[in-house]
Amino acid sequence: MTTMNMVQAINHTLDMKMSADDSVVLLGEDIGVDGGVFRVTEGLQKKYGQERVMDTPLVELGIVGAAIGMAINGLRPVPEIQFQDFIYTAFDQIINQMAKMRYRTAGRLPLPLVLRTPYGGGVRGGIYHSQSGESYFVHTAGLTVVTPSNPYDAKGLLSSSMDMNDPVIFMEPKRLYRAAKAEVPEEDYREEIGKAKLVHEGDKMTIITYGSMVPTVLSTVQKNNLDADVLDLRTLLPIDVDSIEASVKKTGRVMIVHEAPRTLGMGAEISALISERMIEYLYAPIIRVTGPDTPIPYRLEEYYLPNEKRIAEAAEKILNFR
Amino acid sequence: MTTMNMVQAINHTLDMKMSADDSVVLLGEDIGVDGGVFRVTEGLQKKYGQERVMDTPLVELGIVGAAIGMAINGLRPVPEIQFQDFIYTAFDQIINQMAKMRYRTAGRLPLPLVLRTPYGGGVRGGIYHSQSGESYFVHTAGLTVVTPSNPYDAKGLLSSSMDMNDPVIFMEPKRLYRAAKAEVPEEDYREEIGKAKLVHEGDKMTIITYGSMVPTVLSTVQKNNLDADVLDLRTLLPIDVDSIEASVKKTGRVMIVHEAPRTLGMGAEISALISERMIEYLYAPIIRVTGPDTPIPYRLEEYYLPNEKRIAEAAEKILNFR
Amino acid sequence: MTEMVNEQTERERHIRAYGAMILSRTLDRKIITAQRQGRVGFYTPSMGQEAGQIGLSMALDKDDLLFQYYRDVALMIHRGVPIETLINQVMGNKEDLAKGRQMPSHFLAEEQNFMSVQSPVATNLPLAVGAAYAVKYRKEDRIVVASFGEGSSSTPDFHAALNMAAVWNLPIIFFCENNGWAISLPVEKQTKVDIWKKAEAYGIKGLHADGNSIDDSYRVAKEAVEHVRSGKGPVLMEVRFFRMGPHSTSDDPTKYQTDIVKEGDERDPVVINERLFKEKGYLTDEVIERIKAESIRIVNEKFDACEKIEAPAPETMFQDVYEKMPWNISEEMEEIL
Amino acid sequence: MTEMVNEQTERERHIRAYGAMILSRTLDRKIITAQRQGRVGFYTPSMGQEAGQIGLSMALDKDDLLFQYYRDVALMIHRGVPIETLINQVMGNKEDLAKGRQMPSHFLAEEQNFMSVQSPVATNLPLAVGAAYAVKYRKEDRIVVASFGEGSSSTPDFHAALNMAAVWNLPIIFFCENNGWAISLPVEKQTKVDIWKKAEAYGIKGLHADGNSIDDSYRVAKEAVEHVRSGKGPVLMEVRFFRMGPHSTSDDPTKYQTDIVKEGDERDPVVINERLFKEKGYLTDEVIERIKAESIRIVNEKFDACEKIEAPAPETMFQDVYEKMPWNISEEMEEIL
Ligand SMILES: Cc1ncc(C[n+]2csc(CCOP(=O)(O)OP(=O)(O)O)c2C)c(N)n1
Ligand SMILES: Cc1ncc(C[n+]2csc(CCOP(=O)(O)OP(=O)(O)O)c2C)c(N)n1
Ligand SMILES: [Mg+2]
Ligand SMILES: [Mg+2]
Repeated sequence: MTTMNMVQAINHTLDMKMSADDSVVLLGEDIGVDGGVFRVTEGLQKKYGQERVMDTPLVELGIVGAAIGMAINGLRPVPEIQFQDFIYTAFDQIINQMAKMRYRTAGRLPLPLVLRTPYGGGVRGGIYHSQSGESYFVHTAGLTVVTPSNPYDAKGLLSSSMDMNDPVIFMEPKRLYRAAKAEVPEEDYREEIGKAKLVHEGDKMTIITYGSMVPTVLSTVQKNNLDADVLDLRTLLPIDVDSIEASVKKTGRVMIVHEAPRTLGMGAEISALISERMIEYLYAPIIRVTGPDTPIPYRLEEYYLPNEKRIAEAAEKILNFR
Repeated sequence: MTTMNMVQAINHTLDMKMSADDSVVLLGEDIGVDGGVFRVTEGLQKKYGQERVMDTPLVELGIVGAAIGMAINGLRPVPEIQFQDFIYTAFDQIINQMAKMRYRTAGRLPLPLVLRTPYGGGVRGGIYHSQSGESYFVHTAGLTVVTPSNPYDAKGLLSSSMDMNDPVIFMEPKRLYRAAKAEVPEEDYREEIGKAKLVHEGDKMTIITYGSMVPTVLSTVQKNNLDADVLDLRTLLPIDVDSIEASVKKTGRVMIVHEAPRTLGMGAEISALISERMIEYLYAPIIRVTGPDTPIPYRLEEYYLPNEKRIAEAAEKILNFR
Repeated sequence: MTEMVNEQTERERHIRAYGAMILSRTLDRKIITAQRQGRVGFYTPSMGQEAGQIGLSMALDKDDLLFQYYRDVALMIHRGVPIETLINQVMGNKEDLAKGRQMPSHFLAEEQNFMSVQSPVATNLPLAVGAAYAVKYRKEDRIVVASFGEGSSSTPDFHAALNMAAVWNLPIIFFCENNGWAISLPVEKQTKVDIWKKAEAYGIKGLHADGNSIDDSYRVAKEAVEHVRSGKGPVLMEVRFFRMGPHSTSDDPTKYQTDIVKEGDERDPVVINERLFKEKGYLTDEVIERIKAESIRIVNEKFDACEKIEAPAPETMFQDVYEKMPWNISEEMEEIL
Repeated sequence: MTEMVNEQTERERHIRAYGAMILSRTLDRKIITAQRQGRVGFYTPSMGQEAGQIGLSMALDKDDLLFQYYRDVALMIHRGVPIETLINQVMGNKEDLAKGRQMPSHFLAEEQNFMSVQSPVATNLPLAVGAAYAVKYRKEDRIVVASFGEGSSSTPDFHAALNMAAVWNLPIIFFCENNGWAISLPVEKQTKVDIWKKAEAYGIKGLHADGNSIDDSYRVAKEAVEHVRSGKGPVLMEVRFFRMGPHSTSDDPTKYQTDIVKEGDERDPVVINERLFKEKGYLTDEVIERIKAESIRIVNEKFDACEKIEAPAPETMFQDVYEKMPWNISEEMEEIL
């Protein structure tokens, strides 16, 4: 066991995987000599060479497109998009090539590929360095979407993602990169893709969240002594509907918390799944505590991000609903 | 009054607007000499010249980006993307420039711009000529998303869209282009953006749909004598929550029908809005009848698209739920 | 003695090339007719582009990897893709390698090293770059080819791919099939510069050939292949010819195209290469007749056989989105079937 | 007499250019220091790029339209953007023209015809093309300028914009500020060809200048402007200079950059142009001292004043997403405030 933050845990996982398998290669902007703008790939180019850790020209669609071609031709690439906000310049490659290659070749050309990208606010990045675009990927059949909320899961989930023979969008909540430290085993382990984790147990309500919001939800629960299940989704696609079902049937009250804008954010799908399958178990409206339907402003960011106050107020509302 | 199909209604509306206002210009692939691959812009280049109806090189991001720059500099461009499936190559321009220009300039650079694009299945287009990508736009604050289901609305909604000082994604259900004819007044009229239309009235359930699915829902309702409100959303962002609320509070049973894949399709947001605001009025689960979470196959398309049978079955399920 | 063998080889090579051209043309004609009869849903003819494609194919090795585009039927046939593979794709029947999921013309033949065709044009180019990277990384001897139309040179993907391939000095040929039109847009309105000259912007080699001549295309393709295979980096090679058919069976070129090259025209590559091969003594009228008749027989026979193959089973629609079917797709399958 | 007036004009022009350079440099230095002190959140220094920007500015008219990028502080200052406008943006206070919504360095000054800076690099280029189209459409005499770094030449948007501008023969200058680095990537790994030479791939004029020399940049910019204004179509103009600061205040260039040009270095454009202007008699040590002292005084004063301005009111966060606030945003505003 070593104490690691999320940056270290991801770096360590990439390192392990690269040393075990020559076909693992990394590519992205500034990931080599510079070690990545968040230092996630620090030291890896030195260790594995420029052929396995490539500093690419400034072109996201090239990074993603080349990664797809590498995966078709026997490699297991791990492309990085420097900020998730810039992924849209590669969006067609993701939607029309990456997500559909297995389908359109009837399984003949699977893509073992993990696209890593930091996302979310909390670092004063303003409109273009703070976006949480998970909905765009979760709506896209053929992708698997994963986001860890702590260093331990980061390693376990990234390892599992890199084992897959399907493309994974691995979203790293940048505000947690250095925020939380945890014990991370040096040895190999896996966290299952598609499984949520119950990170707090309670009977009166279910709070469903993921990524950067998990610590905020947990601290709110603790400070307010909320008798709540807290589910950390960890995988956003496919959604772990069984874990949601188990908890909601127990509590009958649901809150969903995320940073991304409300309209068609993850909260929408989770809410819809619940009212499709277990509406008769609900005692209260399903409440979404989310970023508003605006871009993320620079100076007023703290008003944008869901915080303890908003979560606590929503909890009160749900608990008092009759 | 003239009888028109949707292609004719849109062509006629563009013609009216262009003759009234010199600042309206069209640009896109094959929209000029060829009149567009669906003939929507037929005759307009001849009438208004190559400077106002531009055949562009093959580059969607250039079409969209140039349209944004035209709108900044005093024109009212109406770019066309030949198939919505290809819009993702321009996605960054839409998400990061188009949707955010007013916000990031505090209203100093508004964008009067209507991006037209045919979407949806039913024409045997397979994976890349059938997509319904509305969710990607509806999740994006700053955009307005409109889709007509008949020639009359097509004119009224397109006219209103072209009056706006904000960017509109105007999605044209290609399978209805020539399917339905209707009486369309020659004179100017408007249909309000953000307002759904109650296209069938009933008391036992509310069916919410839009675009290409409206005729299918209506025929199902008629054939099965369903005692249902049918709401044609027409505007997908912002959603007309008042009309939804009025109907759902009356009926207590809800079905949402769309072609797009289920996960984070429009149905998710509508369902979430309902269970957030009026869950206590519901007698039954909110059911989504949608395309599945797969790409759209060529040969088996009829299994992909929601049809009368699936809608009728869902209706029965909802009505019989206790 | 060596000379005789070479002559013999030359002759055989040319007969094979001619045969592929005729087979491709015959298949094209058949599918276009079948489309008019409602037996096929859609098609993008290759006619007019056969010679350039075959010239390229002649210069390639079996192991080379191709990211072709939707008009590469002659290229595929010359490289040995069985025409059943092509017809089954067009039919979208259950023998189609991709289970009928794609529109006609979106071929796949990975046994012959042809990757899968997508619709958004030129987005195969960055993939080819990645595949070429893998080739170089493993120090293999193969090269990679990505083909596309001249209109596709305007796309983001063209620029991204050529620049990356250049910077990484990869074994790749970007093969531009300039047929003069992108649907209704003539190349003069697409860009102001010859496509092959755009190589200069990336610091790579640019070459061009008469795409109506099998020999010229072969000659230039051989130069390209040698350059690439010897580690000197990417080549952008342009072949020029005519789009003799409509853009697709949904297109009406009379709306915009004044000068249409019809079959039998002096600019038809079948006419041009046939004449030349006869002059050079590779072909006789008799052989030509036999090849043509045989092609028609084969195409008709295979077409009829493939047409009888039934559609893929409905449940296949839900497969292969992922390696393992997730719960949501299973539920949707149950609901729909 | 005319000669004297011209001499006088030349002198004034150079003093103004020098003044803008020093003011820009002073502001840069101030903001970098303030960032270290925690008074500013982020910044992308312009130092090293002043001379080339000012040379361009000198060649432009008041009415010309600019789609600048995040490092164009000297360009903005020379064109008359008040430094309060820049400082308020960096502060994101309520006087900021964009209400504090963007990260520092994402300037807007539409009164001086500067459009709004976005983060995704080069995505201003297609916008500039559209704006130039509108200029041509209305037969106006203005021209449009879009600026960007050399790294941004690899982007999709660069390719799209240059090709469309060329095909439409638009009045636009693509102004590439080549500072040798894209964060940690040196230009040699970005592309194998000089940026200005990429003009050839689009059939437009390519020009380059010594971006460390105000005079050379001005000379070449004038040529570019004349070309464009006379209807001869787009120009791609490259200026070369050094990125003297880090990429941004979050960046540590010692990790990758061995040869860093420090202030006072022989390659510092302030040193170079100061010496030259003194030699030519445009400037004296006294004037230089006065300009420097005055710049510091002004910058300090304005910085302090702007720093005192409060943040935008919380409700502003919800405004300007649309012309009219829709119900969902109103509800969210109520919920949050
Ligand atoms: C990104 C994208 N935009 C638009 C289309 C629609 N489209 C299909 S083919 C075509 C023209 C392609 O021209 P070219 O590259 O010259 O190839 P050709 O068809 O002439 O062989 C267009 C515009 C597309 N398939 N992909
Ligand atoms: C599309 C996109 N990808 C990545 C980034 C992150 N990024 C910001 S600046 C930069 C380098 C830009 O280099 P260059 O164009 O040379 O301009 P310079 O900063 O050197 O002036 C990068 C990679 C971005 N802003 N936009
Ligand atoms: Mg073509
Ligand atoms: Mg640079």
